[in-house]
Amino acid sequence: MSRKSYANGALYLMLSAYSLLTLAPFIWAILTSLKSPREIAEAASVWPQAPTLAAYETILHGPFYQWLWNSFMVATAVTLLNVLFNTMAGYALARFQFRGRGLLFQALMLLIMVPSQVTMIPAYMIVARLGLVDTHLSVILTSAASIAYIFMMRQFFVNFPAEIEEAATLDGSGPLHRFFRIVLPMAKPALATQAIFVFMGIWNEFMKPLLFISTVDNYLLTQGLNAVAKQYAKSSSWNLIMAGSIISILPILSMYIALNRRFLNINDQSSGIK
Amino acid sequence: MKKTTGRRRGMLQRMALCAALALGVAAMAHARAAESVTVAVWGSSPAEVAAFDEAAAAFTRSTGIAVHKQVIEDKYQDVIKSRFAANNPPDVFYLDASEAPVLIESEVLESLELTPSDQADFYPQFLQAFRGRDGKLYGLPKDYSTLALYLNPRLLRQAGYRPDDVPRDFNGLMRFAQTLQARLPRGVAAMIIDKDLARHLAALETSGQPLIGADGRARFVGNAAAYAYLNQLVTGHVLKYLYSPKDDLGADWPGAAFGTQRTVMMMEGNWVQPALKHDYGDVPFITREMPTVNQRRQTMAFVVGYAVPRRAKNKAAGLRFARFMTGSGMRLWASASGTLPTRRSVEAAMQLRDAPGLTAHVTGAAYATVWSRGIELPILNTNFGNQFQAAFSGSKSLQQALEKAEAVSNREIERQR
Amino acid sequence: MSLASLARRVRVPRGAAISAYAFLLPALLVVGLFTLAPIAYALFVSVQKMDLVSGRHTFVGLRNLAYLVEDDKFWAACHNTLVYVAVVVPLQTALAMVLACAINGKIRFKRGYVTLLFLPTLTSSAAMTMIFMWLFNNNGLVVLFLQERLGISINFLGDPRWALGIIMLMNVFSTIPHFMVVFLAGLQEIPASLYEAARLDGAGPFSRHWEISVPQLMPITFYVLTMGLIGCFQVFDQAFILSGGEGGPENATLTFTLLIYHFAFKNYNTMGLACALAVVLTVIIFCATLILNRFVRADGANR
Amino acid sequence: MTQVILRNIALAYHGQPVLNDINLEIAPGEFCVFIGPSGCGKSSLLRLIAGLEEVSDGILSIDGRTINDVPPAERNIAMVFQSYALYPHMTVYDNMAFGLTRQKLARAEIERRVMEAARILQLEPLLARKPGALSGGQRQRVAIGRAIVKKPKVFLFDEPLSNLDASLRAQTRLEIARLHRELNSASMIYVTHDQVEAMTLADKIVLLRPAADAQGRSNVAQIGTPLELYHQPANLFAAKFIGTPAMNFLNASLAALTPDGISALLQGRACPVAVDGAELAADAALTLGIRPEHMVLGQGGWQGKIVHIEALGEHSYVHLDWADGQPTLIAKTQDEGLRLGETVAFALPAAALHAFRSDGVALRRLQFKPST
Repeated sequence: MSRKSYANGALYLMLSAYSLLTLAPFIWAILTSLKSPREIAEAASVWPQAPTLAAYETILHGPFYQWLWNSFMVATAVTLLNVLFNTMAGYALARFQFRGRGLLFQALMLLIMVPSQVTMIPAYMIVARLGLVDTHLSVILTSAASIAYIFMMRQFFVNFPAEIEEAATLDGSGPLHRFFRIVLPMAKPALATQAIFVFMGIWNEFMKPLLFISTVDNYLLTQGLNAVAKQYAKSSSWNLIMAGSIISILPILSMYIALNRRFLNINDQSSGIK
Repeated sequence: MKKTTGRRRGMLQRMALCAALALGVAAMAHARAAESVTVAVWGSSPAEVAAFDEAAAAFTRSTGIAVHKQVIEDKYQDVIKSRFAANNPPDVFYLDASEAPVLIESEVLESLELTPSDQADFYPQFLQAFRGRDGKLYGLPKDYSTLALYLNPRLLRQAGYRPDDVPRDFNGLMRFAQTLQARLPRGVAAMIIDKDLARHLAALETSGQPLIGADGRARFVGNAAAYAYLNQLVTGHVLKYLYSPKDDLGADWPGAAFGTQRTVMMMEGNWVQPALKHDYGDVPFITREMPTVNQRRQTMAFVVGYAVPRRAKNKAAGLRFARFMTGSGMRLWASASGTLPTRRSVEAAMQLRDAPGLTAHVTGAAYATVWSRGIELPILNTNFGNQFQAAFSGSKSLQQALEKAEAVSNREIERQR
Repeated sequence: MSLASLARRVRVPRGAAISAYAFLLPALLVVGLFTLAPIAYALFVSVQKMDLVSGRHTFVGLRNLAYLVEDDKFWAACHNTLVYVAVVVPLQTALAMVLACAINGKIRFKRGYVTLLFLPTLTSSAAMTMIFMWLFNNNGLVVLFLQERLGISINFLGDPRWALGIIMLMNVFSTIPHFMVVFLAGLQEIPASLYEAARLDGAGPFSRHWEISVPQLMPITFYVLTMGLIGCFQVFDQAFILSGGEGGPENATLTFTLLIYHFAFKNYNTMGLACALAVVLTVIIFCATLILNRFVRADGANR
Repeated sequence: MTQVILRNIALAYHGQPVLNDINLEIAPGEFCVFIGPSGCGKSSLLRLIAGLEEVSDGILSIDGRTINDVPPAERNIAMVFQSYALYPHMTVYDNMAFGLTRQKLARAEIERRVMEAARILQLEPLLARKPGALSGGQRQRVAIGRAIVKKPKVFLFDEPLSNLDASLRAQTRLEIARLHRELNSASMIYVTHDQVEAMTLADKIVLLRPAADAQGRSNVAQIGTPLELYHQPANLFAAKFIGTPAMNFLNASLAALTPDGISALLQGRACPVAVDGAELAADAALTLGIRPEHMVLGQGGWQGKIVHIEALGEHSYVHLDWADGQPTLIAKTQDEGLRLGETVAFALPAAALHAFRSDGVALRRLQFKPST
């Protein structure tokens, strides 16, 4: 028993130590959000001497709920579109045999290698020409599909057991039926992973709302919180920034906890390390 | 029978109501489109937001033009440039004097003229900052900030000095800072220094020899007075009586270092006062004019104006808004927002010269150097900052840093033409 | 990339091409309009001398490239970025896989660990940057600790040699959870019977992962390495925040994308240079992924 | 020679009992088959012997050595999985050699063993291929090959044929039987739900029933040779399970004991049954059983109306309704002249009948052809 428990002990130790390490910034952010700007500047102690909810009060008033609703709507729309489009594209690239598939895949890969600093302005030009500026549609459409996650889904489908699908093909099920009835239900871990990352990506998106949206009521959450935090031009009030980041983390965290059961189906025959 | 007609009549009424409503909405939308102006502003403090809305309301009342405000809360310059690139600019927008030359050179701004009397009312160098190389005016300065010397009388007294002991000239101030540092507790700086060129350009050009030539090329080397000034800053850092707020005190902006009383002196703009009052109300401060360099009075002015894009959709409304806010509306804006007015008449009317804490800033306006120097400024600023930081943190000699800064800047300027 | 020669997975008749493109259509539409078109525009601009604001441009051909090669900032950015990629990509991939394999085993509080380990990705980069600045500034925790205990004083933020290191640390720290979750999802696809067969064959916990998890995860590892490469070659936020967008002490934290940003937004009339540099960066990343594909095959080891 | 002994083995998943009080001995070289309906724990028992499941209670030993806590690799056993569990990224050769490399054998020895197993299973041409490029049957043989090379004392098979099509299944069944003869020293434990495999392969059959049905008693329904289970099912469960189509059952009660068995009261008439009714109570309720193939049609004292005929070529199964309150009887016959709806006579030979007490336990049969 000793050799096994020793290995397990070391494993738990490593995991717990690393977890605490990753928890540190999060806790630190919470503590800072409870401090007054003065206390933050003095940086006397990590623990807030005079904890105050001033930062949260400043943030949680007025247009905050409007921003939260805007962000929630846009993020949900983008996530649904992304999960559907990316998974379909990834599936096609992994499982269908057609001329030019390799070329198309390499072309897509090439596109994500171009840095966004130069593509952001032309993208804005297109959005402006479509008359979508200052609408949520601009953010939704420009992020409705993402090559990174098409790529991820393709990689998941490459190793997908073909037997089940082949059996379905023999039963005469068409590609659509096969995709929705057989493939999707079995690809739950990958879908959950994608949904979380897409949602989080658009939720924390900074550049697109900044460029496309300019009326305060249409702001997305990150934009709004950033505006509140940078009220005094030269000094960024870190308590507001931290309070804002904590508040914007909560929705993603709750979604993550709900979904992480998916990509971690903790069943008995999950691979044992004993 | 009765019931059906009743229901039918109810339906008719509802249809009529809808029609009326639809008409009303259309009319209102139509009205809005008749005369409106889109103003792009950057994120600002609640006081400034309220002041802007108040002034905008006054504008609408007097002209009937509705004001639609676009707030760009971050990376303002980048977003404005993207708007221009996409040919979707606002009707009128905030323009920082240092960014003006680039937009003027791109010929995307509408030129606007002032009557001679108006021209005389503005500080001349503020107007000059918005003039193109063709001499035309492309922006109307709306407010400004200047640098001043901030002292913490309490810390001074604890170190056994009185505010009057602080020398007025730069060299004297440096020597004073050195002796003061010896008497200060550990972790408290005599003075904090910001390494940006934007803070020191005026001081570097007091010898009359420009640091940035008329042709926009860098002349960092071969300027003995400038070298002497910068060398004092470097030795101050090496001998640890001049601190960098970020690297040495971990303060993410100078105001925080002053507010937490970890420095006795600092050279800052008046923008620091609202934050000091708001977050560090109990910390006393006295403002003094910037120290003289080579016996010449010097300070930097950071000017912001209104500009109107040449291809704005409602250009006329934009121009009227700009003229209103820098004309009859300036008094309302300056007093409500707490910023310094660029018209001397408004300044006098508000007796700003003897307002507490602002005297040094306002008197400095007369001889201030505006932080704006042609389209080459971004290159000069980045390269100077990059190299001077190395000299300041001691990993390179000042002479080497200046030579490298000049060489790199000039090559990049050449390439830009 | 030699992806073109994919073995036949699903023996489906010619109709596949139609349904394949039907599946691909929505994504291709969005990508075409909002990614391909802007890139085409950027390609066009990369051979012009252009002022972003007014849109005025004149054809200069490859002179932009010539300027870039002469510019020592280009080489500084090149050096910084390559060092950055060489350190961060392998580190984050290895750590993410180790963590995923550790968590995927039969351990208690599994969901607790996964949630805890996921937090850095959720914490906004602003918060992360501030914490690192607070830890590593000259008056911060780490510096004081080093000075008092070991007597060495390092000016992390100011010293060119260290500044890049801080950004690397921050990047690895915040991207590991992202890739860990991807590996976790990948591990779920591996049938448990493989591990049982290996246990019967006498493979210990480490060799079980080395012999089964690693080979079976190859397509996912290819994804993580490729995205890691692209992410690190395009590193921008951390460098921008930590150095205030100036590229840090003596160009020590100047990266390609920061230089592109300067050309695109800061300087006058240099949008062409920004796009030219963007093209150069894309080619570099493409070559890197070509080399990567020699060692880690995109389609896994099962064929 | 290997002796596998299970004493009072119990296994529970999160408190739910799966196996309860299993006592079993597998003699060296014996081919033992675990059979039973799904959910009866037969695979769990196999995995328990393999070490993939932890014993909740009881002693598991091979050659007298208790191996409850011995890791799977050191139990000198080899297992063929239902899904084959071949390493998809390794070639056939590497798959078979993997176990041996773990045991740090010399390269030459590994190669010798792998080539020998490949010869036995005709895998030589496939050694360089990867599992993905093999057919179901070929993968099955590689899985067996992987087990053979380790020269284990005990082979474990977990429903190895269930993924194969019918013809391949028959062919592989013969190969496994041949393998067992060739490696006569190693004993084999084989799990299946297919009776044909059990009857054809097994030296000894262990019939299991779900722990829930066993109400706290051992879920081993019966242990015995194929013919013993066929001719002398120990209880109703065994009788119902063994034989396709299943045994017919008739509700009756004890009339009297007779010198060569008992006389049962069936629908009011006497029916002789050649079973030992010694300790039966007077007119105890009985369930009689007869296999369709033992029914005699066309003659005999009983009558039944034909309600369904299943013609299977050389024989057919006739379904008879013969008395209300009694289940339909199925009889196997070569006679092709029978028509639906006809009433036909049938006989219930005493020697062919089985009898079960009300608690399901079978009575000892006096005449049946004992397995040779």
